[in-house]
Parts: sequence; C-alpha cells; structure tokens
Amino acid sequence: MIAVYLLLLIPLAGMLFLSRVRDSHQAGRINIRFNSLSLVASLWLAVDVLLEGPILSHSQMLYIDSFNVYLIALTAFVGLTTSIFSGPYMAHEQELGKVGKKRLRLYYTMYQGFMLAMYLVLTTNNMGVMWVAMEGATLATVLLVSLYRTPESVEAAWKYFILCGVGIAQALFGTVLLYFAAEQVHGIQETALLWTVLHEHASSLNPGVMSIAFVFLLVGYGTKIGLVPLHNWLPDAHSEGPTPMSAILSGLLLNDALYAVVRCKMLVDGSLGNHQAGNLMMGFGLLSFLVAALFLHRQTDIKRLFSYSSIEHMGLMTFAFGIGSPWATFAALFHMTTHSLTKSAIFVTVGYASQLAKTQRIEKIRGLIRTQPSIGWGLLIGTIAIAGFPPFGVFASEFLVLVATMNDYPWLTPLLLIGIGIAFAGLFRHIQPIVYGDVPEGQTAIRANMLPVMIHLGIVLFLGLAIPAFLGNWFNQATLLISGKLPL
Amino acid sequence: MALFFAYLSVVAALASGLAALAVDKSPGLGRFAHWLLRRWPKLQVRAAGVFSEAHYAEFHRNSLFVLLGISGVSAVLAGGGALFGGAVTTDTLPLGLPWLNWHIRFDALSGFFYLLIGLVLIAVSLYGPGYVREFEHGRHPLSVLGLFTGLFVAGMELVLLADDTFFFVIAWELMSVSSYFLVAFQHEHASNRRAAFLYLLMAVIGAMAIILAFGVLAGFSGGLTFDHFRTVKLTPVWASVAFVLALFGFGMKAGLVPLHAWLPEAHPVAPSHISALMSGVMLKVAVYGFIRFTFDLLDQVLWQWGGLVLVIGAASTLLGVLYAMMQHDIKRLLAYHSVENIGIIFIGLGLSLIYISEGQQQLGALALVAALLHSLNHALFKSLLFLGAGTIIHQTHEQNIEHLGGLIHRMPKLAVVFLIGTLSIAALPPFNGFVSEWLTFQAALQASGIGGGVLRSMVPTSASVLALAGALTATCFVKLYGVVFLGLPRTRRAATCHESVHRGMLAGPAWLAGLCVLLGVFPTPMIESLNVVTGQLLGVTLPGASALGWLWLTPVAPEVASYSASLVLVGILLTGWVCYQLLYRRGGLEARRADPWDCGFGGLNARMQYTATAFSMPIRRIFEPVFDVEETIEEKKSGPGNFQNTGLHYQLRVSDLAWPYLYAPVARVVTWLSRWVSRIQTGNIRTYIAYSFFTLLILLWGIS
Amino acid sequence: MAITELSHYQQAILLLASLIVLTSFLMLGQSRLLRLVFIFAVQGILLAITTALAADVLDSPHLYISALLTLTLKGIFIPIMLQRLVLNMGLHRDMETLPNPARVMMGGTGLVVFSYYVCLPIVKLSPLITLNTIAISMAVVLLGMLLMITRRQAVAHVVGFMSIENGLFFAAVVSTYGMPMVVELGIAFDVLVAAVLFGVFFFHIRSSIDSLDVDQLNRLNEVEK
Amino acid sequence: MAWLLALLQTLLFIASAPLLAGWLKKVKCRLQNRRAPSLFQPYRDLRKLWRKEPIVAHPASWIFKAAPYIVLSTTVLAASIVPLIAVNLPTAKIADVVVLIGFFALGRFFLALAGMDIGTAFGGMGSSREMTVSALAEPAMLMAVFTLAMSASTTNLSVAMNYVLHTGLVLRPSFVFAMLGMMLVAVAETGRIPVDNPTTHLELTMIHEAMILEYSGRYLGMIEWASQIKLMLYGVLIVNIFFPWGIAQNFSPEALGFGALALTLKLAALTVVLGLSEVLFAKMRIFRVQEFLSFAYLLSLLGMLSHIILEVRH
Repeated sequence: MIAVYLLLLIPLAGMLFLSRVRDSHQAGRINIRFNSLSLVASLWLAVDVLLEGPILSHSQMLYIDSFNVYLIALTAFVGLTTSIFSGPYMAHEQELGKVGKKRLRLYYTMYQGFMLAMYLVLTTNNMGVMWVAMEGATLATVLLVSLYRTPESVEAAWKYFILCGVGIAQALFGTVLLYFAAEQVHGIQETALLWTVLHEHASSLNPGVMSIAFVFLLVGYGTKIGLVPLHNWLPDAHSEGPTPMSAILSGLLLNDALYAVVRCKMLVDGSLGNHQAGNLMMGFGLLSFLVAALFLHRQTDIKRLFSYSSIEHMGLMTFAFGIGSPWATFAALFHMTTHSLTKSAIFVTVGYASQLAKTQRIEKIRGLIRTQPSIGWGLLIGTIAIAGFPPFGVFASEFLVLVATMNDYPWLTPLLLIGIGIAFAGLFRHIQPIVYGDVPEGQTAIRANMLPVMIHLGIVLFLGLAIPAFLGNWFNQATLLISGKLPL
Repeated sequence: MALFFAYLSVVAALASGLAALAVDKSPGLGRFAHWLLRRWPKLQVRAAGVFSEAHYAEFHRNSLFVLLGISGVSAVLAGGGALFGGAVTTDTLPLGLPWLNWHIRFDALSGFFYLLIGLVLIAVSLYGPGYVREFEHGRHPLSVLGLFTGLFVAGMELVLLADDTFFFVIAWELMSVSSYFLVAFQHEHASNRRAAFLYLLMAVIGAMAIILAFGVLAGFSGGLTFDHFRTVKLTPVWASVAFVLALFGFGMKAGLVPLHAWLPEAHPVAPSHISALMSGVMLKVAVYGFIRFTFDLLDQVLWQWGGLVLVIGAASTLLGVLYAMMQHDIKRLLAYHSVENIGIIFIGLGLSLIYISEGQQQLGALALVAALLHSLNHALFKSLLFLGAGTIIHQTHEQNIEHLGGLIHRMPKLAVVFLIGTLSIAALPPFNGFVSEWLTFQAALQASGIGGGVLRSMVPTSASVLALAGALTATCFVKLYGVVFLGLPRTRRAATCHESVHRGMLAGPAWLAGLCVLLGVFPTPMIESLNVVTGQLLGVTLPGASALGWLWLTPVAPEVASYSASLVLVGILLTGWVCYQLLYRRGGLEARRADPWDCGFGGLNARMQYTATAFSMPIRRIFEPVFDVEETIEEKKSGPGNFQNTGLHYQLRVSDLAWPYLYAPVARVVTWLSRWVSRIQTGNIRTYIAYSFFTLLILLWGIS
Repeated sequence: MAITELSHYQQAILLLASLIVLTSFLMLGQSRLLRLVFIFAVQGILLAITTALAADVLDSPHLYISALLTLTLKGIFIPIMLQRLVLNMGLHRDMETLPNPARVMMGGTGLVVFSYYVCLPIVKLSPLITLNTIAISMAVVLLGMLLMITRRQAVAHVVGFMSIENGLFFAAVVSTYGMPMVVELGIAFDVLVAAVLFGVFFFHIRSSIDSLDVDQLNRLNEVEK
Repeated sequence: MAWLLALLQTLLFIASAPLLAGWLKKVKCRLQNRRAPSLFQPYRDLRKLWRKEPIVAHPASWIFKAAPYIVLSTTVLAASIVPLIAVNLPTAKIADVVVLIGFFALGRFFLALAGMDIGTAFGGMGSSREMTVSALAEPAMLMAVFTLAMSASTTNLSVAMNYVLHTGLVLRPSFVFAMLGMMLVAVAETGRIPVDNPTTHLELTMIHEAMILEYSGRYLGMIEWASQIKLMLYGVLIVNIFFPWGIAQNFSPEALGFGALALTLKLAALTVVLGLSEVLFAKMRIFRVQEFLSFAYLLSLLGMLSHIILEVRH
C-alpha cells in the first residue's frame, strides 16, 4: 500500500527538486536517481499485487489490479532507461547549443511531471482524476515538444496542444455522461466515478447513455492514442520534440491512453452486453493500422517514420482489444509491453543516429554499420524486432493477433496480412539504406551509451523466446480481468 | 537417440554461430586458456601457440567450420536414425508462451530432411575454411558471416523439429531473417541491398500466409499444437482455404512461379557456400513445410488441389529452365534452375495429391517418394554446382560466363567434379537426377487409373512438359559447361587462373559428387528407407520397389517398369572398354595434334568461338513470348555520307516476365495508395479539428 | 410536462441554457476578437450563475466553490488575459470575416437539432425536464468545435476551446449537479494551466510566424511537395 | 542361354545397322535415278575410317576424345534393350523406354560438349542447334511413348510388344497418331531431311555435321556407326511397336529365323518410306524445325487424347 503512495510522491518530489537544480549535468543524474527510485517502488508494488491480489486504497481513490500493475512497472522501467539515455543526449544537445540551461531545467522538471501524470493515470480509481491526469500529461509535455523553439517545433507543439485539448475535452464530456449514468443507479451517488464501483454495477448502467459516453471517450482518448483520423498531432510532436521525449511519448503516453480506453470499454461492455464498443475499437484500430502502414512509405524524416510505426502498432493493439477474445487480449497486453520496450529502444538509437549524421533526414543518413557498428546494428535489430520478426517478442503478440483474428473474423485477416506486408516494406525500404551502404563524408562516430537499447532489446528477445511464469501469470490475470476468460 | 543427435546438431550449429563472435578476441581467450590449463604447462604452451596472433585467425576459422561439420555429421546420424529406425519421438521444451511450450516431434519425414541438411552441411564445412579466407581481411567482418550461418542452419533444423505452430513459425522466421543477413552480407552493391530487401519482404508475406494457414486449423481445433491439427475435421471450403494459404506461403519460399522472381536475385548475391545452403537446403525446408502441412496436418485431400499444384509445378519447371537459359551470371543461372527443380518436386507432389484424392494411396506414395528423392538429389547436385561456381569465382573473380572458357585445362579436378554435377542435374542416366525424374515419369504414367478424363489428360501433358524441361536443362548445361570449361579462355583471368590451393574447396564438392553417383547407381536402398516416410504419412509403402533384387528398381511392378542403374553403368563401361580395346589397343594409330579447321583463313581466336548468348539464341527465338526481350543495335558510321560502318554495338537484355506483370504493378499500387492517403494530412490544424468533429458526428449518428 | 408546470428554478435553468447557446451562436458569428472575448466572458458568467443557482436550490455547498472558480476563471481571469494579449499584439483592429456566416449559422442550428436527436434516449431516461439541457450542452461543445474550425485566429481557437469547456461544465452542473470536488478542482487547475500555456504559446507562434494565423502553421504535412 | 541370346541379338543389331544405311542410300539413288554404291559401302567406309590416323585439334580436352566412346556405348546399350527379333529377352529389363531416351540424351550431351570443346564457331553452332532440336523432339517422343505405355500400361518395351501381339489386330486411332508422331521425331533425331542433311557440309545448313566437324579417323568412325545404329533403332522401334507381328516369342531356331525375316521385310519397307520422304521434301530452315516438331508433338498429343477419349471405358 505504501508503495503506491511512494510511487506518486517520488516523482512529485523529483519535480519540485529538479525545478531548482541549476547544473544540467547534475540534473540529469538526479533524474536518473528519481526514476530508479520509482522503479523500485513500482516493483515493490508489483510484488504486493502479485502476492495479495488487487489493492484498493482506503479512500478508494487508488486501485491497483493485475492489469495496471504491469503497466506501472513498464512505465517505471522505460522511464528509467530513457532517463539514462537522455542525460548524455541532452548534454550533447546543449553542447550543440540547441537548448539553454533554463530550458534543460524545464525539461527535467517536466520529465518528472510527466512521469507523475502517467503514474496517476495508471493508479487512480477515479475516472475523473484519470481524465485530469491525462490532461496533465499533455500540459507537461507540450512545452517539451517546443523545447527547441524552432518554428516547426512550435507549430508541432501548438497542434499537439489544441488537438489533444479538444480531444481530451470530449473525453471529459464522456466522463460526465458516465457519471450521469452512474447517478441514475441508486446507492452509488457519492462514489459514482470510482471505476471499481462502476465496474461492479456495470450491468445496471443505462446502455443508451453509456454508448454515447463511450463514443466521446473513444474519440477523446483515441486522439491521445493516435487513432486515424485523430492522429495528426502525433508524428509532428514526435519528430520535433527532443528524442527522449519521443521515446517516452511513444512508449508510455500512448499505452496509458489505450489503458484508459480499455478501462472504459470494460464498463461499456458490462452495460451494453453486446460487442458495439469492441466493433468501434476494431474499426478504428484497423483503419489506423492500414493508413499508418501506407504513410510509412512516404517519410523523409526518420523520427516521423517511427512515429507512424507507433500509430500502426497502437492501431493493432486497439484492434486486438476490440476483438476481445482471450487470445487477442493476451496478445494486446503483451504487445503493449514489447512495443513500448522496442519502440523506446529504437528512438534512443535513432536519436544517436541523427546526432551522428547531424540530421534527421533519411536520405542523408547512410552506412551506419560502417560508421558506428553498435548504432547500426542496434537500429537494424530494433527495426527487425518492431517489424515483428521472431524470436523477438513483438512477433509473439502479432502472431496471436493473427490467429485470434483468424478465429473470430477470418474475413479481416487479408487486410491484416496486406497491412503487415505494406508496413514492413515501408519501414524497411527506409531503414536498410540507412544501415547498409557506403558512408557519406562528414559522418563520424560519436560517444553513445547503447546500454538502454541492449537491455530493452535483450528483454524483448527473451520475451519472444520464453515468458517467465510470473509475467505470464500477470498477463493471464489481466486477460481474465478484461476478457473474462483465460487463454487456453 | 535420434532426437539426441538432432539436438546435438542444433547446438553445434548455434555454437559455431556464437564462436564466430570471438573472431578478434584472441588475447582474452589466450589468457582464459592460460588460466584454464595452469595445471598442465605442456598444454599451456600449445594453447599459447594457438592463441598467438599468427595462428589464431586460422584456428578460429577452422573451429567455426569444424563445429558446423559436427552439426552436419550429427544431423546425418539423427536423420539416419529416424529414417531407418522408423521411430517417432516427441518432446517439449520449457520455452514459448506460458500456455504453449515448444513442442518437438522427430519422425521419418523430419529425419529425411535432416539427412539432407546434414549431407550438404558436411560439404559446406569442408569447403568453408578455404572459401571464407578472403573475408578475413576486408570490409566484411567474418563474425557476422559465421554468426548468421550458425543461426541459419539452426533455424532450418528447428523448423524440422517443430510440432506446434508458434515454434514452427519462430524457427521458420529465424531461418529467413538470418539468411537475410547473409544475403545482405556484401552490401556495398546497391543491387545486393535491393535483392536482400526483396528477399525479406517476400519472407514476411510468405510467413504471414503460413501463419494464417495454421490459423485456420487453430480456429477449428481450438489449439495451436500439431496434434490438435491432426485430429481436426474441416469443411472442404476451409480446408481449401488453408491449403491455398499454405501453398502460397511455402511456395513463395520455395520459389514457385509466379512468386519466384526474388529467388534468382537473392540466392546468388550471398557468399557461395551460403548460396549452396539456401538453394540446396532452404528450399527443401519449404518443401518439407508443404508436405508436413498437406500430407500430415490436413485431414483431407481434394483433387483440385493436386491439379493446381501440378499446373504450378509444371509452369515453374518450364519457365525456370527457360529463364535459366538466358542467364550469363553463373550463380543466377543456377538459382533459376532451382526454380525449375522445385517445379519438378511439386509436379511429384501434385501427382501424389491427385492419386491420394482418387483413393490410390499406392500411387500417391510412389509420387511422394519421387518428390522426396528429387529433393534429396537436387540438394546434392545443386549444392555441388554452387560450391563449384564459388570456386570458379574465387579463382577467377569472374561471375559472367562470357568471360570464362577453357577452365578444364587449368582446373582439371574441378572440371571432373563439376561435370558430374552437370550430368546429374541434366537428369542423364546413370546419375541421381535421372532416377527421381524417372520415378516421376512412372508416377505420371499410371494416370490411366484416374477417374476424371481432364486429369487423365493433364497428367501426361505435365509429364511431357517435364520431358521438355529435362531436355532444355541438358541444353542449358551444355551451354554452361561448354562455355565455362571448354573451348578457349575468353579473358586473361580465365587464362591464368589455377586450381584452388585449399584442399577442402575441392573435397566439399567431391563428397557431394560421390553421393550423386552413389545415389544414381544404387537408388534402391534410399527408396526402401523412404518407405518409412510414406508409411508414417500415408500408411502405405512400395512393396515391389526391389522385387528383382536390390540392383533393380521396380517402383510399381517388374513387368510395368524396371531400371537397373548399376547394370547400365556396367554396360556403358564394358562397351566403351571393348571399343577402346578393339579400335585403339589393337593397332589403332596414336592421335595427332593439329590446328582446328579454320576454313583456310587461319588465326582462330577466342573471340570467334560461340558465346553463351549465341548458344541460347535459338531457344530465345522459339520461346519468344515468355521473355521480356530488349534488343538494340547501334551502328557507328563515318566517312563521307556515313556510308561505312566503323563500329557495331549489339545489346541484349532478357528479363523475367514476373517483374513487369506481377511485382511492378503491386509496387505501383502501393505507392499510389500511399500518395493518395497522405493527402489527408494537410498540415492545417483546422482540417484536423474538422476530422475529429466529423468523426464524432458520424459515430454519434451511427450509434443512435 | 410543459414548462408552465415547472418550478422557477427549473425555468431559470432552461432560460440560462438558452442564453448560453445564444452566446455560442454570437461567438460563431462574431468577427471582432475583442467582442468575441467579451461574449466569452458573458458565457462564463452565465455558467457561474447557473452553478450558483444549482448550488442554492440543491444546497450542495461544493457547487458554490465551483461557481466561484468558474466566475474567476472563465468569467474574469481568462477573458482579461485574452484581452490583454489581443491589445498587446494589436490584433483588435484586424477583423476576420467568415466566408459566408449564414451557412455557418445554419450549420450551428443543425448541430443543435442533431445533439437533441442524439440525446433523446438520455432525455427519456427520467421525467426530469432539465435533462434537455444535456442536449444544449452538447450543442455548445459542438458549436465550440465549429468555431475552431471556421476561425483562423489562434485567439479565436482558444476562445472556442474554452467555450467547449464551458459546455462540459454546464452539462456537469445541470445533469449531475456537479462532479466530485476533487475532479472539479483538477479540471479547474488544468484549465488554468492551459490558459497560461496559451498565453506563452501566442508569443512563440508570434515570434515564429509573425502573426497568429493558424493557417500559416502548415510546415509539417504529408502533402505532395 | 537367354543372356547369350540377348548378347547375340545386340551384336546382330549393331552389325546390321550399316547395312540398313546402305539400303537407304540405294533406295534414294534409285529414286533419284543415280547409280547406287553397293549395299556394303558403309562397312568399307567404317573400316577406312578406323584405319586412318585420327587428328585432334590443339585445344581439345579429354572430353573430345572420350565422347565418341560414350556415344557409341550408349547407343549400343540402347540397341541391347530393344527387342529386335525376339521379345522376353532379359536385357529388356535393364531399362525401359524412358531410360532409352535417357541413353540418347547422354550420348547427345557428350557429343555437344565435344562440339564446344574445340572452341570454333562450327562446333558451338552445331551443338546449339542439335540440343535445341532434340529438346523440342523429346516431349513429342515421350508423348508418343506414353500413348503406347498407357494402353499397354507398361514402359517395358518387350512387355508392351507382347501386349500388342496378344491383343491381336486392333485398329487404335491413338496408335496411328502416335506412330506418325514417332516417325517425325525419328526423322529429327536421326538428322535426316527435312530437318538436317547428313550429306551437306554447308555451314549454315548443317546441324549434326557441324558438331562433329573436328572428328576424324576412328573417332569419326565410331560416331558414324553410332548414328547408323540410332537410325536403325528408331526404325526397329517403330516397326516392332506398331507392327510387332512375326517377332519371335520363344527361342526356337525357326521362330527366330522367321522373326529375322519379318523384321528385314518390315525395315526394308519402312526405309523405302523414309527414302521417299527424303526425296520428296527439301531441307527446311532451322527456325521452321520448331513447327515441324510441334506438329509431331501435336500428333502424339492427339494420340494420347484419342486414347483417353475413345479407347477407355468411362
């Protein structure tokens, strides 16, 4: 129980503390410390939940079950590794004169602020607070997107701000409707926004209201997930912000938005008793998956490229959650993990690559394997992994998604097949020339700390080969929670 | 026991892969050895010698291939054990998904393909050390090559072991990805990169199709292990869906027309011993997958499937050899012949499917045996030819056969070995290629037992296509051998090259050549052992295969057809010897050397001899429609009024129809779609808000 | 039941609701930024009154607080801040005329009808006639989005955004008598921060594309170049 | 006993092959109103060639020297498995008709290699054309054989002939087509007019001769002999498969004698037909050979189809 409070207090303290640290190098190190602290706390929490099952705080404001606890651990882990990467990276950016001391201070403060918002989204039991935290995450990152103050970055930040703001507002409307529907049920007036309570009485919530509410929630949080056609902010924000930012945006924020949607879906399913919510999610997911796959082909900016790949994968997960069968749910949960690990690792590598080539333009970066093998291989392996090749974990989840789809919606499988083919081609036609080939002049090796990448890819590889028992147990429990059945 | 050897083989392959990473770790290893052997100073000295800068490189190189050799030998043992023992062993490894561990099953079919891998692997491990030396000093790290070779081999073997979908696909993709890195190994040429990209793309799509094929079975059986699949009953429609998906997926890997076009791009650009493994062995793994899926997992067989496979196989056979005829890059030519031989194998499989669907298990078994035997034979002679080609390229640094010639005088030993491979692939008696084609013919000839008249006429027609392809193959290899080894050297490199100094580079191919002759002359034991496979798959065997004794091959019955390769060989040798005695020994005059007939003009030189292009011209003219030919003649004229020709330049480009008619359109469609889609992202924020606005409206309208 | 039979409180609610929609329409049609901001302030005040009214009738004290918050934020602070910005940046002179206001207005009324149609199932839910206001609030939300779609001025976008918030708030008050306090506070805090950030961004945008015309923010796109 | 008989039959076969060539020449001369050389002229030529000193070009490798032996031995082996005057001989079991085609292919393969061994334009051209023609001829040949094999349900020649003998005289449309197809193939394979002209030495027209242009002495002798055997082989195949009557089914002397007599008559008749065709037709351009052979293939295919459609009970 204490672990939860720690989890929320540590980033808060970090935020306050970092806001007054002037030396940026030191700030980087402190940032790492705080993140490792919260990782410890999250692991502690994970152990608790593993041993005692779901935890509900006395005020009922916080609720940890097997679904969000592994997301918490994941968030903490990615947060830590990314902070390890971002220290030297931002220092290098500072040497290049892209950012000043003050902005770096803002950066580190907001880093912790963002983590705080993430933890809050995941731990809270109150749909309203979840909304608040989600909006808070936007506000925390919006200034980081425009950190470089280039026209593009400002534009990206503005779009990010407005679009997510509007979207999130709709989510709030959905929440209001949720609350309203709950109030109609007698006996839960004062606790009507608590997820646990809602889930308990899901069957007695009014279907009409719930379905409207879900539309607003889906469009609202879906904007954050980056579902087509609400995705437009995502590539801009990813490509223009500092790379660590892109890493945690892709690796964490999208996951948590999806988490929120799934929580809502569980309520709506309980109330409607039909597959409407699932169908909506499948539709959005498939659309995002296919469109993003096509977008991949026309990218000229390497970070944009991978942000579209993020959209594609989020689409796949949304689709899988939409199917809702145990296999699909298991796959989606697993995919959340592997994707955020792999994608953040890739963004780290991409950050180094663009620093090394002094540009983000794809056609300017060539022959990485010759310039700096570690980065070249990192990028290549990462891409192979994200493209869903075994023995990397991403494959396992994509495999299960395909099989599950073949089970329930066989006529959709051709679309998935085509999508995966197109996506792979789009991704790889850009990456292979970057990695292989001859080196352009002026491209020199840099000091790069590939440890985070290796750790991430190592874990993903391991997960692809074997899922340890406790993790499998987690996934099974979460699957049971969401889909109501155990896979096999 | 067999399973133990199978595991051992995988482990050895992986070990060689990992050992490759230690390429420049000699000091560390030296210190480690020093610490390890501190008890035995003698050994310490020895180790110090090994790990010294001078010797380490060679030691390391050899150790890699020794490990591969161990893997090969144990693979042969494992395969032999399963094939002659006839036992089915199963196992599970505690890996994979929490509720789906890796299931292992090792039966005669896997054993047979294990044997196949092992035999080729031994040759490669003999060949390798000499061949890869050129990679040691250069831009290509040997560690990458070694690592992915190990993974590649391990992947292929794991595919044969897999007994559940998840594990199967993992192994399958491991095979594809690692071979991708091998194809992209020499990545400084843009063409190689392109080939590698295409290769991986095809692998992805194929794998997806395979997953879906398994997905159909999984959907009906509710499980993901093959045991579930074996018991499941499907409706004909769904069975056909699964079958078509499997045919697409495995056929794409196997390089069936029209999905073949990536194959001749990818296989030749890898290092030659890898090309041998890819063309010789990996394609067979695809065949294995198809057999496993169709004959083992699917519960029924429809005659339409057989017809489809038969047609596709025949098309691949014919087009493969025709395109091969037009190639002048020695390795591309061989790669295209892989397409042809895969076609032959699939003709056999198609016949088998037809017969089984007609309820004639006996004949089905015969056709299956023919296909399996041809897989083995093709693995042997194609690897042999690729290794030989590798030696040629290694010694002359020429891939274009138009620049070679007269090598038989400079590399007599290689010439003999290569000739054996050539005779085998040209399906000439008494070599092994002929045996399997003969069996395929025999299977096709039993078509009179088939019910449907369409099939009954289709089967012999496909057989005649096979005959045409066989004859064209002979033509093509007369061209290859004649241009490369015979005649006069066309370039200085060809004139000055010499036999490779490294003995292994000859021993590898020679080992395969020996096997070719052995299997060609004594095919019966092999076929007898294949009975175990058909027995496990179809429940029937070929009882009469050796009705007249083990020297004779009588697939159906002695009176229907019989062939005794050994006696044929004896007969040829005997007659030849008699003629030799009568005409030469008995007062025949010694042959006198003189200039060849030059019509009295004198000065014959290499530029006057027939080129490969000229040789294959009649075929090109006759089969015009299947090629995409681009022929240009530039005349340089000069003098007053440009009346006199001072120069002629003739250019010919013959390419595969699959590009303009299949691959290019798909690419165009995708590009068009992506351009079209990317219009939605206008960059104007008001548009974006409008998107979410209208999304909202539409959804609200939709639900209410 | 007809409006005549309602209590005055309810009648007042309905009246306010209609007024709020009216303000939304006015904003939609308004071409001068200062007036836009002014109308926005009026809307905020109306919202505050509504909240206070609800608080009084339902005597739920925490609604007073939220009423106070609304008044200070939406009614006073944000409008004044926006006005300052407009004046400092000298945007008060240039006026942005819609291509054809009539169609936009028609669209707006269409939205009102649409949201009513959508909300029918909710309205049927209970005899409480004030539920119709949910339709109104949804209409306000949609109108706010419409405002953002039709205007090119960043300031107008902010106003639209904020009026969406107003719509939400209104819905919360009239349909559910206010969200739990913690949520209210959270939302208020977010709105505050958002407002401040908007202020910051105006200067960034101004410095990057020396104007606040969002149509010029289109460097990042995927369209064929 | 049987093996000995088989050996004798083989010897008889290869011994009488030149005689057939002589006879063919005689027929043609008669038809062209020329005085013919004696029937035994081919023997004299062969003896002369064996006596001569062979000349081998400088660039030639061992393949050039080995090729004639291989060609001759494969042809002899082929001759040994074809029933000449008696069926049920054990040698027929060594190889069936598919292998027979394989023998021809083997010999041709080495001959073509030998043609390319010297590195002159002639050899290459000859090899290329020879291989092309044979590639087109082989499917037609096989199709014809299949028609037979499917009716007799065997590819073993001796068994097939037995089958035809025992079914007695049956007018099979399939056999008519198959025989015609086989005849055309035989013309192409043995390099006779109109496909090739064994007597020409014009660079542009010759196929077979261009390939063996460099051969002389005993090598040339062997090749000539082999081609004579091949000619006779095709003749024997045609007459014995489609008109097997008279061939000996037991090994009693009178049966054998009668068989020999019958065979001689049949072959003589067939040769007359061949001679007629050679006189009547002119040699065709190399690129019209494909039409000729595709016609042959069409005939055999028709044979196959008529077998399936007309002769099998459905």
